[in-house]
Amino acid sequence: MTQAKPRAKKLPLKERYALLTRDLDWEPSYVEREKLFPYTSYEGIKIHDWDGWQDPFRLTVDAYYKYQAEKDKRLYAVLDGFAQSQGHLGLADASYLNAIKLFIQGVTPLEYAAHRHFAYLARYLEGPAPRFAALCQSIDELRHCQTQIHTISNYNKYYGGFHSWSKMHDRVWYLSVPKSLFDDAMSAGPFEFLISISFSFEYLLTNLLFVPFMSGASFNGDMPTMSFGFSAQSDESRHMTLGLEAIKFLLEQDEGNVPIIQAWIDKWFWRAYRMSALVAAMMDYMLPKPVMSWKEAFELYFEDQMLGGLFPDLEYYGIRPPRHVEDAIAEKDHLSHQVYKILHNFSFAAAFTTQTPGVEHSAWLSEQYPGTFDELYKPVWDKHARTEAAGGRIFFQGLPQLCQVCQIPMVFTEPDDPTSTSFRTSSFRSETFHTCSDGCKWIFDREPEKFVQAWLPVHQIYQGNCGGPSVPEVLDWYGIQEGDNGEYKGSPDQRSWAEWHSGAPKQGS
Amino acid sequence: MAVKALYDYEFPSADRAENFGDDQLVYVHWDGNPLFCSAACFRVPKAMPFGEFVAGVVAPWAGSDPDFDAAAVAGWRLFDEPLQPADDASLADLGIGHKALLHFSA
Amino acid sequence: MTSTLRQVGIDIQDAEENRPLVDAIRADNPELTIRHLPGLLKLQAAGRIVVNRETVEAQLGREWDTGEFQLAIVSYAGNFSEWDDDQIIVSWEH
Amino acid sequence: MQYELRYQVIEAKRQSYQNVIDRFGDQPATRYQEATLDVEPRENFHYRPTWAQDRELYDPRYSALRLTDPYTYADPRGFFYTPYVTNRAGLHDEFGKTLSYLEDRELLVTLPEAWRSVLGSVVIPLRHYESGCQLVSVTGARFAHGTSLAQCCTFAAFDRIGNAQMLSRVGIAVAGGVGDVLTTAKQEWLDGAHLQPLRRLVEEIMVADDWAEGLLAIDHVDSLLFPAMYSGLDEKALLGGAGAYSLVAQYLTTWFADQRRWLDALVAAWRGDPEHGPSNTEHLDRIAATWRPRAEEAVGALSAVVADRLDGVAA
Repeated sequence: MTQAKPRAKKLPLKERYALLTRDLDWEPSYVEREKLFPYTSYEGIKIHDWDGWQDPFRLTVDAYYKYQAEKDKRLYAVLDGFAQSQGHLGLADASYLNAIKLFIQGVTPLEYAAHRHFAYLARYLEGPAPRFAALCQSIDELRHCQTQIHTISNYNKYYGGFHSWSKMHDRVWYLSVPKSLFDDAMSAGPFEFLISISFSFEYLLTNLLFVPFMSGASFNGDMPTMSFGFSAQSDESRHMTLGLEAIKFLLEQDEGNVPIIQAWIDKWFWRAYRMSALVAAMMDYMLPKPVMSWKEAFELYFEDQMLGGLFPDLEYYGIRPPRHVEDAIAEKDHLSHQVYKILHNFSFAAAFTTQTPGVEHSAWLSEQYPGTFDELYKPVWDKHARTEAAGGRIFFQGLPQLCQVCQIPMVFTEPDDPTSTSFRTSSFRSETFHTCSDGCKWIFDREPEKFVQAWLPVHQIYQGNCGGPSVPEVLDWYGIQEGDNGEYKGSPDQRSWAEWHSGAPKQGS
Repeated sequence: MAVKALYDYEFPSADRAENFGDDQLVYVHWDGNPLFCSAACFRVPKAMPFGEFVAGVVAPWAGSDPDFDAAAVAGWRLFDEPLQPADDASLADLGIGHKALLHFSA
Repeated sequence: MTSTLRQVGIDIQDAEENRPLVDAIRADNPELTIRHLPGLLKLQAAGRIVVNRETVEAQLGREWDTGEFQLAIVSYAGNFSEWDDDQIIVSWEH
Repeated sequence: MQYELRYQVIEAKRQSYQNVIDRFGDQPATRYQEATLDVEPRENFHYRPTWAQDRELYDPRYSALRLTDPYTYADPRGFFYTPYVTNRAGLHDEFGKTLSYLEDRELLVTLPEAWRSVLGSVVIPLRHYESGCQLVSVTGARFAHGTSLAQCCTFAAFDRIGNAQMLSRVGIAVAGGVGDVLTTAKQEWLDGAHLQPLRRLVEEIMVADDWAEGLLAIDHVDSLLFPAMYSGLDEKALLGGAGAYSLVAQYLTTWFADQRRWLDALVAAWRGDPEHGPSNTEHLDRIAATWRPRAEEAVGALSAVVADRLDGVAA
């Protein structure tokens, strides 16, 4: 809050901020600058004036502590209240928690990875202003990781699938999708990391991924997740600003940076978009009370805000919309259905359960996807439903072919033919590599030396590196416990939920 | 284009053929069947006869579709090329190498 | 498309304590549209949205630091083209 | 009543995450434990870093100092993000109030000349030292092996920028609300003969390859500098009409006591490690032998100037 009594001399916010942050820096004279900042030249980016970096937020350390402590006070009050009142019983349905399982296994570790690698930027970027912004983001990301662990800790006590999220992120097949994306970004140089995570992930896609998801949490009675989500998003606004400032700064510094940045936008849009497919499946299939379809979120948050708003702004610098964006648009009617099919096929080997959409859910999907659901996807769900009505459950009795880049099973179809699976191959050092799309193939062909290293879970199982050759051995190595996996109906979570809500007489019984 | 790195960035492929000894990976895709989300990946001996591969490897997988009819399997393709496999020819003889993609319809 | 016509947006958490802030933004941006999503208010306007400290203070009945905006915001679309002691402006720049 | 209430409480199926249960048994865990243990990825990294040869993205080999299991080390303060920012919000709030009090009464502007000189040419320039320490600490935030260590480094890095800002705000207050004193202090940092040993030292530490060696080298400086410049000047300040300095310096003293807690525990863990203890001890001794004399020289040069300027001012 501002001072009640205005002082005679008060530095304006901008000037004061500069004195408290970037003025702390000095030009070293006892060691070579290249030795102090060894990583800022090999990517080919040229920076002529680090002082050209703008700091829109102007957050000093004391203000940071004050606001963040206040945010956390509010958040943990919600968590404590929810736990004390056994708030989990008020969820829309226990099946909702499958989305949260995927979240803690897939997203929470990414927050942690971001925490660690923004520390790398906070050390190695040459300008003091971006270094400080990166430092703030680094510690924020630790906050996000830890608030998520604490939020979900309460669910972990009563439901399966949450208990081994960290180990699972290192080992389980579907989690290599997000893990490999961050490993890709972290193993690149500092500028590519900045464009991949700060710009392509935080600015371009974070709204699409998190905001509708948090609204979904709210709608399904998950107040803790909504609270940490929105609370984290308020930090994300700062991170988005860092991403936007980073790209503008790099583009303004040197003409030669433009094609490099464009190629990174092309790569990282597709990489992040592919990973977001897991969120698409979550939004359309895992929320008992869906709040917004993937397609609608994609149109609102990506097509309207990014393609309609941001990219015309970047055109000024010579930047065009990401390569392959047309394919993403063409996929918006298909993505969630195809990806949930993977999860449904393979949930016997996952730390969550799946179920065939019921009548009401199908009706909602038909309404949201009038051009595609009834024709292409509903018939398959109907076939599953028929098998299940006869007491069966169809799983994929084997292991899937994975894309060498995004590591998602090769489910995606041709942009112009949704009945034909899209297969792309590349040859490198006389070895064949398979990719799921033009986007992933383009990424592979650009840096084959990198992507041949991919730790592809299916191939690792076949090499004998995942606990043993049989499914039970692999599941054990994954840390999956009895009942975490498979079909939701009849699962321990579902049975507990039914028992807890059976309305058994409590008084005088 | 090469990866930009501070040193000579060369690493062996994680799934190179030599890691699988006398075996290799083969992918099999059932064209036009949306029940299976993707092609399947199998580790099989290079010397395995094609007939045994179909009966012992492909059929048990495809059989999880209740409508699967082993007798109806036809239209084999290796990548995009038609393939007329003799049951006793080995995968290697048929030119089905490491990480080859086979298609069939049924 | 010209820059002034493109939509910018601010998403604010739907909470009692944020109401005066939303009222202030509404007062200073007559073209503003507000969409309710669970837990969230999605504020959108063509070209720019401005948040004035004085208007917020008038709504709140207390002093308000523009930094406090960070406690309310969930997300935004656009660019913070100004963030000083008195004003926050979200707009597209080019 | 009580019986009925208990009946309605649902029994937990497990008390904590599996990794915590594996370590301590199935019992309620602290938030620190759940937020810290086994969070850093351990295996199956996809690609090798383009910026470091022969290293994985997370790798114990980023330092010669090792722990067999990094989670045998726990921050004695129990800091994860929330208690950390809550604690520091308090520290900085108190500091801000103190500073406002001093500014409102112009108690820093009216310091005795000798003290103004000490602040302007010795103490305020240390904001640059703090900034250098931040770079060193944040290297550990990236490269330390194990979340238990890395998060301490993260907090330390943020602390150092906080210290730098506290010193800067004192500098602004001494100048009566403008940046003049900061400008001259920076000149001293760059050119003042008495500050060059320290600046050279911190620059050399900033380029240390081993993050832990950098952190410990800084600690050798800190453990001389903080007593000499903050707590150590307290009595002189109070007697010499510079109570205002004592009031602001106490916050740096408080911080340093806090910093000692996690770092001393970490050094003890390194020395006592069942597998790496002997080799760690060797490295720790080598680090001390390398940097301690340099630290003594650098801090000695500052103490000499302080003594000279304050000679005759205080009793």
